[in-house]
Amino acid sequence: MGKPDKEGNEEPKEDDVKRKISLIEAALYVAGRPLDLKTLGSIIGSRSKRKIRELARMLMKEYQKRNSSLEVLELEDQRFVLQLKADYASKVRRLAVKPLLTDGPLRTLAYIAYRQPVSQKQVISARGTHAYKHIKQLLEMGLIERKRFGRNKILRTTEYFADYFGLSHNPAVMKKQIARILSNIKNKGKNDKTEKKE
Amino acid sequence: MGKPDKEGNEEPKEDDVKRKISLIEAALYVAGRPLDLKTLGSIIGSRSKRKIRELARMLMKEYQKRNSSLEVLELEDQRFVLQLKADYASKVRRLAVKPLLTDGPLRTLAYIAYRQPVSQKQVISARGTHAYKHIKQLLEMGLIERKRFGRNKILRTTEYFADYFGLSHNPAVMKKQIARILSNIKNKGKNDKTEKKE
Amino acid sequence: MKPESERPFYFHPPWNILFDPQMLEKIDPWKINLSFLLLSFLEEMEKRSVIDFRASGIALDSSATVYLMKSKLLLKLEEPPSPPPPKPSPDYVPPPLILPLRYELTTTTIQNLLEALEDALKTEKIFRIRTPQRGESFSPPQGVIPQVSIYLMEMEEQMRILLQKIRSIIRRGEIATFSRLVKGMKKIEQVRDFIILLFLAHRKKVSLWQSEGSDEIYITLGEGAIDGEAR
Repeated sequence: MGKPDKEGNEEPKEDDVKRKISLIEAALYVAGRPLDLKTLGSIIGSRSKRKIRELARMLMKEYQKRNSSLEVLELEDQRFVLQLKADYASKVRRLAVKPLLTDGPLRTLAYIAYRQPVSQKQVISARGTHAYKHIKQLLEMGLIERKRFGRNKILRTTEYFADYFGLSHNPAVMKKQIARILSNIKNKGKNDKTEKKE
Repeated sequence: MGKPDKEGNEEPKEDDVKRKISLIEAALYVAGRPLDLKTLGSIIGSRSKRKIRELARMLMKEYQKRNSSLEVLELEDQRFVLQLKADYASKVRRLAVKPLLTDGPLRTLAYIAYRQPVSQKQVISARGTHAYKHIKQLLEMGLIERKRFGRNKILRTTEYFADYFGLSHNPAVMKKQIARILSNIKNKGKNDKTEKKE
Repeated sequence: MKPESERPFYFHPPWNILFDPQMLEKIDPWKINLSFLLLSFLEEMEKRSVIDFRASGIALDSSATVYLMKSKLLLKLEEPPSPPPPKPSPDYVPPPLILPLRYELTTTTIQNLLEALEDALKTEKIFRIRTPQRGESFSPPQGVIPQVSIYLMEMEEQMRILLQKIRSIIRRGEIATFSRLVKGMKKIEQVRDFIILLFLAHRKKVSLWQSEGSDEIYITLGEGAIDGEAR
């Protein structure tokens, strides 16, 4: 991409950096999922992972500085994602086009993520029989997977799930991360609860 | 927006303005389509159209100042939209991987758009009983709306549908647009078809 | 260089450790008994009646270093271990996990919509001939057909052949009807094809329609067949 700047002028170089950061922003906006350095590199025409990461981090910092409703995050495996800050989710969720999961299935998902690997039987006994429907829905969405072990059906979250939340693929690490997320939600939830009821 | 009286207690008010602008941004981001002042007002808890428009314009200006890949635009009918600038679209479009709808529901949607206003009965008879499920999905996604006329249920597309495909909100104009593009495709299709088959 | 015997006593073990900073760094501080070293060092000086303040100073400095090393290690040990994650009660149900909201551009364009429209209009044409009975389609066979086991075994193949036949009729722009499909066949073959047709309908490969007051069955390609063909 960037043409060699004539006369060692700094301005075109700065423009080039700005343009590349904007391209990374565009890519993250359109994809709506975490993108790795290779993919981002293919968009800005660079193969230097160091360089790409540096640019993506500049975008991330810019978003931090703006302090608006959107955030750019760097995930564990050097992937970046643009998303709405969690604080805003409850206020604007209803405007999302794709039908999103309602509270019930999200609770069942949280339970499975927290207890995994967990038998379907245990999930049903903790969440009630309506959880059969939730499990079906979560399976369809590819957020959980079900395997047979003898007479038991064992549920656990998928890699897609981990990617969606930007969590580690290592089950032990992921469980810790989930526990942390859930305790955050729990604390925040105490303040939001009245709003959510609407 | 508060006047700049430096001695007065401006801070909480400024924070409130900032928060509301962020909420408008959140709404536009999640919706991915133009939103009218009423919808935006419902998000920030305001009924004053003047006030809502003022805040949305502040967001628009902020985006202009950032000069990044995203822009906030005010449409003719006082609706606002957050979107990717056209220059960037071609560079990152390939990162979009999911279709809005699968083939079946898309056909049902196309049929409704072309024949609207159309009775649900007619849609089912033209598209088969599986179209019941399509109609449910399209309603959930806000792409069509259903109204009762006596014993009939009448279907038509929504403004969101028109916005998504860049069509006119005026049903008559929209139908003409569709017919025109359709005949273009047909002519082109005749040449393309042989290639596609291979 | 002085011979070994002429060097001061404190350059010999066990006191030499206090006078060799490099050695001091390497050794485990917990293995150094400072009180023994210092007391014996003083006793030895008294015994020999050689009071060397410089050597005493160095011994003091080294002792301080060893103390520092020991206390650093102690502090390290005393750092509170990270508390284990709180064990939830067995019936604890966590709060709902909120999925992050992300806008995502979809791949569907107006072009796709209109191609879909073309397909939809093609199917509509076939129906325009009759008034369809409301939402009626045939239910799948209920397993009441006697003596068809061999036949069921090759059902897949039979279905494939029949579907091909229906497709070729539609591709010619003609209307696929049951009577057309079984024209010139024996009664038993007609029944056989009818059953296959029901299986096809069950799998959504075809849709079947009947207009009021007529025995004719109209056949159109179902979603399964059209999708399959596209791929």
